[in-house]
Amino acid sequence: MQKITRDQLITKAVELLSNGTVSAVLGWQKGEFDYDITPAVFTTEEEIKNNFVYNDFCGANFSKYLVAKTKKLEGKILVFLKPCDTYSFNQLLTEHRFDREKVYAVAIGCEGMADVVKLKNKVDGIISIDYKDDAMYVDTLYDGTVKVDYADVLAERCINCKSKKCVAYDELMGEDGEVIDSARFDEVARLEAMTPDERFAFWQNELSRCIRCNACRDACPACTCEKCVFDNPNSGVENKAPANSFEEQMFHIIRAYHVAGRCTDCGECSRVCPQNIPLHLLNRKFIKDINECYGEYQAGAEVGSRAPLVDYTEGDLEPGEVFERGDNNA
Amino acid sequence: MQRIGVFVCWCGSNIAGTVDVKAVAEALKAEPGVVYSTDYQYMCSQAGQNLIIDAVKEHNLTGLVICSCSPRMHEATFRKTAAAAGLNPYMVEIANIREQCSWVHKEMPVGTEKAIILGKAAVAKVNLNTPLTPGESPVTKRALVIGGGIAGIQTALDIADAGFPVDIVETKPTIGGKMAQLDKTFPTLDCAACILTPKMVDVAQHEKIRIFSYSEVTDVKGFVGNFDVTIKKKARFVDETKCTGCGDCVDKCPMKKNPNEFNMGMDNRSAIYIPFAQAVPKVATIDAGACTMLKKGKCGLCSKVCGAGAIDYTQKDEFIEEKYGAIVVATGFNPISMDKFDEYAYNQSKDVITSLEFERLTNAAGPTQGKLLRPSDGKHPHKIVFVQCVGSRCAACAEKGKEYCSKICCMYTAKHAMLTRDKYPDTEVYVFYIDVRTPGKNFDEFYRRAVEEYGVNYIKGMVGKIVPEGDVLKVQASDLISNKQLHIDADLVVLAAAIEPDKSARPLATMLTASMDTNDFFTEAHPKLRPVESPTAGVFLSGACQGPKDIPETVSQAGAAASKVIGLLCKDKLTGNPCIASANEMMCNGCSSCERVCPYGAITYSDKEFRMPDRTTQIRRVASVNPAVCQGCGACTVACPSGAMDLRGFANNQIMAEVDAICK
Amino acid sequence: MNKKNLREEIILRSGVNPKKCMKCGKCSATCPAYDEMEYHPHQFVNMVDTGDIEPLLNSDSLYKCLTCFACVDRCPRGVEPAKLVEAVRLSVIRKQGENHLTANDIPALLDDETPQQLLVSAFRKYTK
Amino acid sequence: MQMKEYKPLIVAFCCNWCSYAGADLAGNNRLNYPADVKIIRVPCSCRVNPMFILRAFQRGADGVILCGCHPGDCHYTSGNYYTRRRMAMLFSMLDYLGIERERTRVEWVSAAEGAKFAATMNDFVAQVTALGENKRLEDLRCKR
Repeated sequence: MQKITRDQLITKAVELLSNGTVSAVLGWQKGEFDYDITPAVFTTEEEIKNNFVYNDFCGANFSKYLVAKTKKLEGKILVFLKPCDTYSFNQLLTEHRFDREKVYAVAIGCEGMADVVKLKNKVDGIISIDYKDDAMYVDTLYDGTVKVDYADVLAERCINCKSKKCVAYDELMGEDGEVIDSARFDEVARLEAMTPDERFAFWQNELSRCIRCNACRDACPACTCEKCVFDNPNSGVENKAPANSFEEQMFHIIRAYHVAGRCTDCGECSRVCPQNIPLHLLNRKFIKDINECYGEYQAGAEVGSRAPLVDYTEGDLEPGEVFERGDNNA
Repeated sequence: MQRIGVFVCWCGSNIAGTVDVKAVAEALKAEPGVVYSTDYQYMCSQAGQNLIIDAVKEHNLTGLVICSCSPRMHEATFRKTAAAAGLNPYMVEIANIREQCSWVHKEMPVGTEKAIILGKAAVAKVNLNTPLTPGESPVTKRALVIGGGIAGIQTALDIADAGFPVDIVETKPTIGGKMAQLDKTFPTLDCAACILTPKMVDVAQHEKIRIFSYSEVTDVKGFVGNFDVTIKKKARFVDETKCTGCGDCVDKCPMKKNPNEFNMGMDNRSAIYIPFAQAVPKVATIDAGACTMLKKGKCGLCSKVCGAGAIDYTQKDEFIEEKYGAIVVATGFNPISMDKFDEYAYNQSKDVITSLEFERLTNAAGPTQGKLLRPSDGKHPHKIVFVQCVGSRCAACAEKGKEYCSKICCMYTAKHAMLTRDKYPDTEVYVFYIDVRTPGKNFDEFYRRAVEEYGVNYIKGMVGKIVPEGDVLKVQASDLISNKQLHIDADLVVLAAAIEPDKSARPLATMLTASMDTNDFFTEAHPKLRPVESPTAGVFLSGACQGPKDIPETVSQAGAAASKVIGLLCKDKLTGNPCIASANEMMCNGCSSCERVCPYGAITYSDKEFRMPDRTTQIRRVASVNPAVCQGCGACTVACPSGAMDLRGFANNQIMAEVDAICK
Repeated sequence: MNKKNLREEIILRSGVNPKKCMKCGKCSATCPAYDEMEYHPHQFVNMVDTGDIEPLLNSDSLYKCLTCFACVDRCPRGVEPAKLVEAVRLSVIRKQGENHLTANDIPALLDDETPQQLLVSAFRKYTK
Repeated sequence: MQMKEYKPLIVAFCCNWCSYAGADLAGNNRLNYPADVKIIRVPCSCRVNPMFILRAFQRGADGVILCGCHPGDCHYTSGNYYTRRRMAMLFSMLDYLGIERERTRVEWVSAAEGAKFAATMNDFVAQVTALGENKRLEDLRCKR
């Protein structure tokens, strides 16, 4: 259950829109189903009042949308950012991906978002959801109303939330939190401790499900290239659809590598994956390696920081030594 | 589609001995784009080049693949050939089938198979080559010489005589280097000072030469023709422009007990000092670690006696920034430390000395005014043992000695032995040697004279240990020819210590991005054909910083380096390497990743307006590369997430094509 | 054992590469037992290298070497002559079936003070 | 039928200034190493995009080795420092996916180290030969 309510956000959006601070509002609207929330741009008070929604399924990270939207727009756009979104926001600013002057950012405290897959695993035939203080009450086709605890459907990325601190905003709604000493690397460490054969089997099982829908790339706030290498016939790795099994593999390695040092660990890739591949485990591996090899680094914690892969020290460890380090951990 | 010609060189039997060149030419005929393929004995010969030119004309070739020796050897040659045939020189690719194929593989089928694959990779690359035109950059017509020994002096004089301004940076208070410390020089026995000091005066008086003594280079930026160098002039607490070098301050200074570096610590100097009488610049320097005025604020005598008012206790290190077109490294050498050679008792007895100390002992300006006296008791030694190869040719322990031959020791030891016998015929002189190495004009004759005319005892064998006992040194050695172990009671032992590059060379090499070998000698661009150039363009090597050298060799290398520098400075513009990075603005995200990794600061960003497909305009921040500054490393191409940054001549798709051709 | 095999075996057993020798004679210069020896350290290296090992096998020099390792320490090329001397020595005293004593003879000769460890290492050294 | 002796396919990226020259020196000194090694010349080790390495594996390479100047000796001052980080991260990721870590290597070889170049290649070829064909990268997805 979110402490900030839909009504509060609508009031804020309408206020900023009507006093001319912003000319558009980036927000959420209902999709086909109650749990199926879609990002939308609102430009009138009426649209907002009719369609704007905010609930536990509003997990989408809006930072990325600013890249395209600020270019097209006259005036400012209002964006609502959850704490993890603020990191992406900063990272994009570091990379000069949008004009800060054209954005009015409102940071909102977050209680953690729900994972629709977890919910669907619990209940079938969801008609609508009522968000009460104690739990969500799901009206279903077959079993009547089912009570579901928020904790039981909390998304993985929110269970392992790295920070409830909002690192960028023009205005803050709700309470600012702290950076959390999370257990987000435990799963990576568990994989590292496996034998290579076990790891291989694990990833073979996961990646085999990939259908190359590109959702991970399209949702990722670090993937904002003007032209993606996978779409560029001159890049040498262009493949919009996989021609063979290996290219699948290439896609995920290259994508993870491209965002290494820039990924804020917002978890959008795993959220949007229709095949539920734990893609965040690839990104977290890079983050964990970077933290251990080159010192703690959180992309997006501040604007203008130097990403670890465009930096060096003379005493860096040798490529052959990353394994020894891993072995010690194991 | 390209029309590619493939030319397979036999290189006599160098390639044809292990690679079936005809089969290679035949196999490559089938590759896409290839319209002509042939083989020839020596492609690099005039006849071979003519063959290429004719083929280009006859078959309308647009690209060339030469299967031959390393591109490091003849890429430039074949690019010129292409230009002569009317092609863009960068439409040539070399498949290295000699150094990386025929010379490392023994069996014909293996070598042939690999040569074909290497050829295929080159063909795949040429298919994607585009004509490239080099950019131009201006040349700053001033040279920097780092090191003021005989190498630096000669280089500076030669460059300056050609009319270009030269700056010499020397860490010591005076130029002159090791040669200034020597007594006589082999094989003619000229007095070192008599031939060096006039040159030092020439340097001082040359209107084109500036001397930064007591200074060091702290930063080097830029590239050939355009180096930006920061020089630190260390505070010497004496105003160089006022000091007349009269020496009154030196006489009056009460702090007289400081080891005199110039005399290898065998006597003392005062805290304010002029290293030696002919020093250039002849200016006093205060040793800040020894001066009580600087340490405790008490004394100030030198300031009081200085008629010129040159003493300035408040002087600070000064940083000078200057632009240079070329840099010559002449950092020279030092004898290695004898601390690890316990067997020779260097640290136990004052009468075990190094050869450089011996030079000072026999030098008329040295601590004994040229009289050969034992450092311990000032008595005349009657039995002297010289030990050769101390620390040279020592492969057993890298911390102790050097694996290489120090080259100069055989000759100077012969000189020392001869001069000793000449001045003091009552002295017995023994030289223990492993080999006597005397290649050089009049060198062997010189050594033989020492033996035949002067009666020096040359003994084939090494000294095993030296034990000081009473006032003699018990020397135990082997005489391999007579198969005996010798025991000699010597009065003085002289160790021919190995030489090593100056310690300043390593950090300097890093600043210059010039490469070094494992012994910290600078690497030359080519060991035979480009011996005075560093692989880093615009950086030249002079003297012992490149390898052990005697004076005649050093001077000739100094002159050679100077002529290379003059050749560079004569040019008004340099044509750059066209294989540089460039950004595709349509794909650039403006993320600054490339800017952060560029070691040359060649990348800048600006906002540009773009017309979009939907007829709107967009302002985007995009990267651009300064072609005069970019050196073509390619760091930016990998840092770029979108692949907007690419490297001409080594483009993403070209390297991918090579990978594909090899992995096919 | 033929000449070549003996050379190989000594080189293998000692781990010494006599080709590294640059014939400077520092080993012999430093040797404290030089005057006692018929063949001196530098000669050992050279004779093993040339395969002229027979005279060494029959020479007392083998037992005059103190194994003080001065030559090993001082050799500028890391040849380690003392190890070579030891290897030649072993090829004399370690001949199969030519033990001076059999194991059964030992108990009678023991005195109570002899450390066990010495016996074990003696067996290790003198039998094959 | 006789089994054909397994010969691995090794792609070696060598920087122009040090390692490529080191490879040339190995040739000058006639120091043998297996013909399985095919060298691609790049201006600097930092020119090597991880995509090139993946591409080589994709096209059937059994091992990829990247050679550059020793850290601190880069012709371009800092190129190999970036290489060092990039490859450390890439190799760690490949290992994380269960791909044999012995198939990739970075080695610093100077222009003076012809012997080291040959020795490195001999060692790397032996190491990759022992692993056999590169199957894992190909197979990672396809077993259901």
